[in-house]
Amino acid sequence: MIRVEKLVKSFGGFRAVDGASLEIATGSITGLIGPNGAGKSTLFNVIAGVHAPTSGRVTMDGEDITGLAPHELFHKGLLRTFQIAHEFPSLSVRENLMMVPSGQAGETLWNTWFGRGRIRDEEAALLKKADEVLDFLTISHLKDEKAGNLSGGQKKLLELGRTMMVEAKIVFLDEVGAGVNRTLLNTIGDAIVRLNKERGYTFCVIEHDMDFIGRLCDPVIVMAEGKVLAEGSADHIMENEAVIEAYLGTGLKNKVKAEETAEAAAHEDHGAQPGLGDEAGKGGAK
Amino acid sequence: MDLINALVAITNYVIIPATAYGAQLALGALGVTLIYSILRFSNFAHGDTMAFGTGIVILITWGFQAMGISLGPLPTALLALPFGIAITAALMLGTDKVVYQYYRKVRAAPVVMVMVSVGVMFVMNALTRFLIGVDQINFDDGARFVINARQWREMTGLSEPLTLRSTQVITVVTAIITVAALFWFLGKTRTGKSMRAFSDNEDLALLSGIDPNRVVAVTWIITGALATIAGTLYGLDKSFKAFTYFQLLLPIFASAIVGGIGNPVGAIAGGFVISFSEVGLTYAWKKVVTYLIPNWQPDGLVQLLSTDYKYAVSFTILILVLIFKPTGLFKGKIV
Amino acid sequence: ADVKMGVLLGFTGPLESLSPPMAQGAELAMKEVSDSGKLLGGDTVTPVRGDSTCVDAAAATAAAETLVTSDKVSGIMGAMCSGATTAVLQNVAMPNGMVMISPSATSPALSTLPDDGLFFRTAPSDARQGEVMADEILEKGIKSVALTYTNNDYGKGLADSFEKAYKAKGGSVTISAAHEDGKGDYSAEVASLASAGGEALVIAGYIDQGGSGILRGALDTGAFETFVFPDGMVSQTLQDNFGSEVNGSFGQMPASEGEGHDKFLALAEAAGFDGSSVYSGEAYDAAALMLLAMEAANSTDPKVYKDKIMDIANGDGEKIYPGELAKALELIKEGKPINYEGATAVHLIGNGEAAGTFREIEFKDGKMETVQYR
Amino acid sequence: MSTTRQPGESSAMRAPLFFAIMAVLILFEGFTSGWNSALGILNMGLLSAVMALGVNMQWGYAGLFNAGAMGFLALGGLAPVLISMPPTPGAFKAGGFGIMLAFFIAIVAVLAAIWIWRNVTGRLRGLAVTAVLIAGFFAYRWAFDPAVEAIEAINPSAQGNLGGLGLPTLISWPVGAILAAGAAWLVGKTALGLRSDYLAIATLGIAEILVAVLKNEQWLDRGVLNVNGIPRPWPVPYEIDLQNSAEFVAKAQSWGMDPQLASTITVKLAFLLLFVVVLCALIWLTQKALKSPWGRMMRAIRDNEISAAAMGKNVTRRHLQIFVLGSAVIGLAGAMMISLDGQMTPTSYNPLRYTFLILVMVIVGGSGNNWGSILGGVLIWYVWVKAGDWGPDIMAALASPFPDGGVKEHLIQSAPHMRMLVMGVILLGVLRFSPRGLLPEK
Amino acid sequence: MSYLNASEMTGGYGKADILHSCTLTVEKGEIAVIVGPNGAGKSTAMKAVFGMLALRGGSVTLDGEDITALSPQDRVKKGMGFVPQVNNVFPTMSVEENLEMGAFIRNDDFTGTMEQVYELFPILKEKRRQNAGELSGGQRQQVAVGRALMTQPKLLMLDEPTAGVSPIVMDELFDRIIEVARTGISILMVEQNARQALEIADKGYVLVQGANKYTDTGEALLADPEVRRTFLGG
Ligand SMILES: Nc1ncnc2c1ncn2[C@@H]1O[C@H](COP(=O)(O)OP(=O)(O)OP(=O)(O)O)[C@@H](O)[C@H]1O
Ligand SMILES: Nc1ncnc2c1ncn2[C@@H]1O[C@H](COP(=O)(O)OP(=O)(O)OP(=O)(O)O)[C@@H](O)[C@H]1O
Ligand SMILES: CC(C)C[C@H](N)C(=O)O
Ligand SMILES: [Mg+2]
Ligand SMILES: [Mg+2]
Repeated sequence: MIRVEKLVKSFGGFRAVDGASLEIATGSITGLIGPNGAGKSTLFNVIAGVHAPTSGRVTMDGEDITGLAPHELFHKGLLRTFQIAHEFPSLSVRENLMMVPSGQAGETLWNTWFGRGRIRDEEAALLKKADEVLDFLTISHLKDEKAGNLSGGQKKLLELGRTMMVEAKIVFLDEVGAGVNRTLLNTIGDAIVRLNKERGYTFCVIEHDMDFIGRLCDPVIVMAEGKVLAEGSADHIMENEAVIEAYLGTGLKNKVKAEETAEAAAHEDHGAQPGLGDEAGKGGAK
Repeated sequence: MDLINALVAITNYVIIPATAYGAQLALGALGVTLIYSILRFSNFAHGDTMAFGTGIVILITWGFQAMGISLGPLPTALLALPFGIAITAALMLGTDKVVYQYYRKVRAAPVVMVMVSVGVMFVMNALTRFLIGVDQINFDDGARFVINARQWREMTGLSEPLTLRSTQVITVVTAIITVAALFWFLGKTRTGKSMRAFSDNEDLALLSGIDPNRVVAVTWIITGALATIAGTLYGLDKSFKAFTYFQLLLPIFASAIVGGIGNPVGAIAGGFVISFSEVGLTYAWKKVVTYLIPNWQPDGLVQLLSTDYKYAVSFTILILVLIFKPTGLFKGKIV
Repeated sequence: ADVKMGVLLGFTGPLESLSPPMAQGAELAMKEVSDSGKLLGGDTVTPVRGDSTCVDAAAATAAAETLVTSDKVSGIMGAMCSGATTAVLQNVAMPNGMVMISPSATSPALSTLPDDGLFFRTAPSDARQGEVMADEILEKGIKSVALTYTNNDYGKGLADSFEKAYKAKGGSVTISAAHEDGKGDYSAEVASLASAGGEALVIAGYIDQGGSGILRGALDTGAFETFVFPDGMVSQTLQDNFGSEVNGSFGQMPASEGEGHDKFLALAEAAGFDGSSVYSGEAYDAAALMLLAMEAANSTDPKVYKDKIMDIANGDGEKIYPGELAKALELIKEGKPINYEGATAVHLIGNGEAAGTFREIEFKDGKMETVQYR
Repeated sequence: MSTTRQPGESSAMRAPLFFAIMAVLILFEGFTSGWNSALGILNMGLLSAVMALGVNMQWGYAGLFNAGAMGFLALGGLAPVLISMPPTPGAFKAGGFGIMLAFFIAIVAVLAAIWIWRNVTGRLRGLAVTAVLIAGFFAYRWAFDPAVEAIEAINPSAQGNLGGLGLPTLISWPVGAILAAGAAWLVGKTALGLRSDYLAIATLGIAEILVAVLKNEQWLDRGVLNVNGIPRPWPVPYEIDLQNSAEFVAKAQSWGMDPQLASTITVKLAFLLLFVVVLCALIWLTQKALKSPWGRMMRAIRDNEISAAAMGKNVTRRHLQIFVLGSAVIGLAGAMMISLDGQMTPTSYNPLRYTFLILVMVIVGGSGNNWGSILGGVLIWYVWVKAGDWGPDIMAALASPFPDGGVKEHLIQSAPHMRMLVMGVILLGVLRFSPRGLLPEK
Repeated sequence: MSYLNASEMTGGYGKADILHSCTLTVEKGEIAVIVGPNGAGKSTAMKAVFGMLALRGGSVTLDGEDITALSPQDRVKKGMGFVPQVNNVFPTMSVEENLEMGAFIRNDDFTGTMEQVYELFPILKEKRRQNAGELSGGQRQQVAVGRALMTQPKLLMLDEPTAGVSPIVMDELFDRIIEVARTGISILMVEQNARQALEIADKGYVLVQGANKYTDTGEALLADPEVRRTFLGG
């Protein structure tokens, strides 16, 4: 679906993305991981049209979308969320969702004056949809709150909620998990899986929480220093020496006392979760 | 071909005046930039602050003159300057207490601060006029020239005059000293560093135990000083008139922004860019051309643009810089 | 009864410093009449000041509106600048049938503007000053000048009329460059003027505005040595600030010689202001004219007394000078014609504007000296 | 820019209350200083409200800090000159063709430069563009200068310009809006990419340039020589005509009114009527637009441009749209103002009065709120006018404790400057006690 | 009495309270971790402890001294250090200047402390001349913690120090935090990487809707299936 070819993006002399090539298959939930500063967000920003690439090409379903503006990409069904939540602070939570769908009749000035009836019908439908999304995200009690007053995690949810307001083809999620409560993250994970299965969204997910990646994503792409370091299934990646050295690490050195417990816990986790992850992975990859 | 006379003409009519004017703009722009980077708003009251400070300096100068105190060949105003700075700084601090402090506390949006400064501008505007009236005042009492046209002609025998006013020299020298002192202060001293920290990240500065009130106070004191110095130099070089100082606000802002607002080096560069473009682009090259090509008598003025559009020139430059180098010549910071 | 008179001048804004002596001039005349107790059998006169800001037509209109409708003035001494004057005339004076006598609006356009017989000015049109100045310069043998003017209707109008007259008479203008008032720096203008060259520099500006900046710059860079100063420049400030630096330079201002002028200066000095300041005398005359016309019409109604103004100014009777308003009132009451001369040898022509006697001055030994009148 | 908006202290009664206060002030003015004065203030206040509405559309809806209101206002004011003044006989023949040719050359040169910029690459690009522009400039001057000279030579003391079309003044209002919109479109195309503070300074500069053009292009609008006697818009009569109409005089007397007073008031009421109609139309349009997905979208864009773009909103186009629309409204106000004044005086445009004062109106009224702009427009104008009157009184009171002499004299002489002081204090007071304006947005 | 004792804190931003009688205590050299759902009021509680929020009820004592009425700066002087969740460095100042700013309130010679910080975070020594704004997310977090350490705090408060950092850096950070705690400094931190955090915690708080829901040792909380399911994501 999305093909990135030899993409380079430099800031001044510094190459944040340095000739990365990768592919995101239709219907997959592709994970994108890598050390801080590897160039993941920059890659996202280039694909999503925020930055123009220094060189290289991005195609979507064979069509060249390099350098298209964000709003044009939106209309092609490419949506993204931000690593640092970008809510509309003075709009209510509900309005934050209702503003998303494009081509609303009421966005044309002419209609706001002479097409009130049509706007009313559309708004009613939007309202219903927005409330459904809010219910789904468990924040419907906040629907009339100004989005600026939400807590960090709540904003993240709202960010995700916006992608659910339209029929997207592919959604780029930049660290949905950072700062989100793990229980809630599971819910989000479920939502992603459901959107992927039921609505056929393709996802590309940046995340540092390996549990989350392991549960959801197949394949996983690892970036480091602006290049693709490795690619493969989550399990496969987690055993990759280079990836462990650059990214995963080998756990705590200091907490000798906790070591055993941690190990025990880790075993438990691995026991409990790959199943879920596998399911999701299979569901997505078919 | 008469290269020397051509050079003298350019020096006399372009380089010297533009340098002095540029230094004055630069000092003004420094004040604007400082407020912008540390207190995070565009201070529209700066022009009137300059007027107020200069007004005080003039009053004190008169006092000194009445007492018969003078600085010899240097203008008495230089002696009055420290007192003027002290009073202006006190006024700045008072204004902050009465006005700005509240908005910092409620974390008002920058544009609210801008509007507040417009309010302060109105008040200062009135205050200055209550203080010293609306008339044009000349308070430069030192030796007027380092070299005047007659001396120059006698000295060199050239037909083109060249003059260097003492106020021009004083302006440039004072500007250099002030800028150097400011840089040393911001870059090397503890207080200076804490001001930079505050401008970088106000909340974190608070968490590091930096006293915001102190930073703000020091900022206002420095701004008051810069405004008074800039205003006094300007007044010495030209003359004082309250209304002119309000008008000065535009080129000062242009300087700060062309240079990159929030960046002190930029403010200085911006001042010179604006002054040289104003004087240089509208310069009529007729005389220089006739010196260089003696046999050609141009019927026009050989002028790129008439002085009617002088201000358009500096603003066009401003806009071009903004479009092609949006952060200014030196990377400024934007909040 | 109490007669209220509007004094509408640019107290704030770019000409704020010219206004006070003008207002004081007008108020001096009002006080004189009031103190005499002879106006309409003992009426007093109270001046009401209004701020025309000089540049803001809307504010000037509002101020005049207030004068007329809420202060109920019987006449307006003003406005100051030609632009504001036109606005007030058209928007307030004509609709309300209010008499306006401007002491200083000199734009040639005001000569032909329809005014229902309500508008007069004690200052001459700049069309006239242009001629006078051209003659003066040519008589000094100066054949080419550089010209700079303040960029408003006054400066531009004067510059145009001068340029036309001067060229017609054989002079040449090397450059005619505008300068904006109240701006900071005039290096660019001075540089252009210097480059264009010329035997003298004509500065059609305001002394406490850009005109001063241009003069300073031109002197300091040694660009010109001889300057020509029209009305906006000739003043005490010019002498105080530039004095001996402009020796040999010359100029002219609407003013007249002799008795009236001297008397006014003395009166002004006694009242504590500078009567030689531009248009201060004109302001005195403007106020006096209106008050005397009221007496002549035996009414404070502008629609009635407006017709008497020309008679007072150009009458065929005893000459009246500043300080003699009481006498004038008596004479009028007795039914005798008077010829109001005032501080500026008032003689109204055409549509009701000063014919324009000009005082020609020259700087000698740092002093402004009157050379002649024309 | 993130604008933290404090929780609103708005209650339903706020707006009616403030409008009532405003009405009382105007009525008070009417009873104490006469209806002429009250209506005069109200009229100009409503005009200011239109200006404020335009600025509010840009700043309040979309967060575009346009500090160039003065420029668009001045440009709008050009419309009555071009539309409703009588044509200058012979002027078009003398120079009209030359001027049109000059503009044609300019447009061709600019288009050529743009074409080269887009289609040529490499080092030659800058050089070629510069060359084309310089050549274009000289060609332009070649056609332009003689034409201008010819036009300005025609009866310079009264005309010297192209003159107008001699059409009804009312037509010039929409034309003023279109002129301003056209300029705004050009400005927006180049400057809207800038961030907020820079946009402010850029527009501040552009406004100065626009006014400089109006001041210096004598062939167009007589420049600083001003255009006088611009005809009034359609239903507004002239006082003199009314006073000379026996019918009107009889009617006025039957109401027990002085015919002269009646005539001036009739004229003001006629203007008032026109302004109210325009204002009502604008309010209807803007309120409908704001309270719809369009308004929601604009607020979203104002809150966070990047995110709005990612949500499929074409931020650049919307910015341009609102910038052009807002400027059009300011231009409309400019044309209305000139028809009210009856003259066009380019020197009277100064930023303090026409940019900052308008901003003060918007902020004091409550940015983002249309009703706030109207309230701010009328209220601030009222204060601005009255401060001139109050000044001497306040000063006299302040100076009374001083002994007679220098200081007292000086203070009393300074009274006119009280206007600034009062203005400043009011602005500071409102910002202090109601930082989001008197009528906060929602 | 505990070293830090914030008891019964009640308060919020506007009319409605966010915190309801929330109590947090930390002993000397102890690591206390706050976990809880989004919007529970964890950051708010941190701000309250640091004096950045007006409390309507409750008190805060440090080392037995009541500091409820002190301003944040004064609390810094009393030995509290705070690393906010975001915007926790001075971006246009170099790493070294960032650390210097941390020592702003100290009048003694702080080179020793700086050496200690460099020892703790060797990468910072390498990058000491670089502007903090040019560092990667994980390095910035180290600068942020280092800056707080420069005040020589007796209590270090960290709001989600590991949000957005890679696993390897997270481990490194936790390692450092343990080391810091071993030097006798008390640590109070909010974490969403709750399991890892509770593993190193001496004490854990689960905050729900501004109130204490569970308080226990880290181990015990990790072992509680109810807590695991509801708050730690299974
Ligand atoms: N606007 C910019 N100017 C200069 N350098 C930048 C800019 N944006 C990013 N960088 C640099 O590019 C590199 C890649 O940044 P990016 O944000 O893509 O990393 P990332 O992989 O998303 O990391 P993280 O996991 O911390 O989010 C970093 O070293 C960063 O400092
Ligand atoms: N500045 C504010 N003004 C008003 N309400 C706020 C503000 N900041 C936070 N809140 C509200 O307070 C509640 C608690 O917020 P807080 O930031 O303390 O949550 P948190 O526990 O830190 O959540 P997270 O894990 O998502 O960061 C939330 O419901 C939020 O909406
Ligand atoms: C005060 C004067 C110098 C005004 C000038 N004569 C004018 O008409 O505008
Ligand atoms: Mg990232
Ligand atoms: Mg939080």
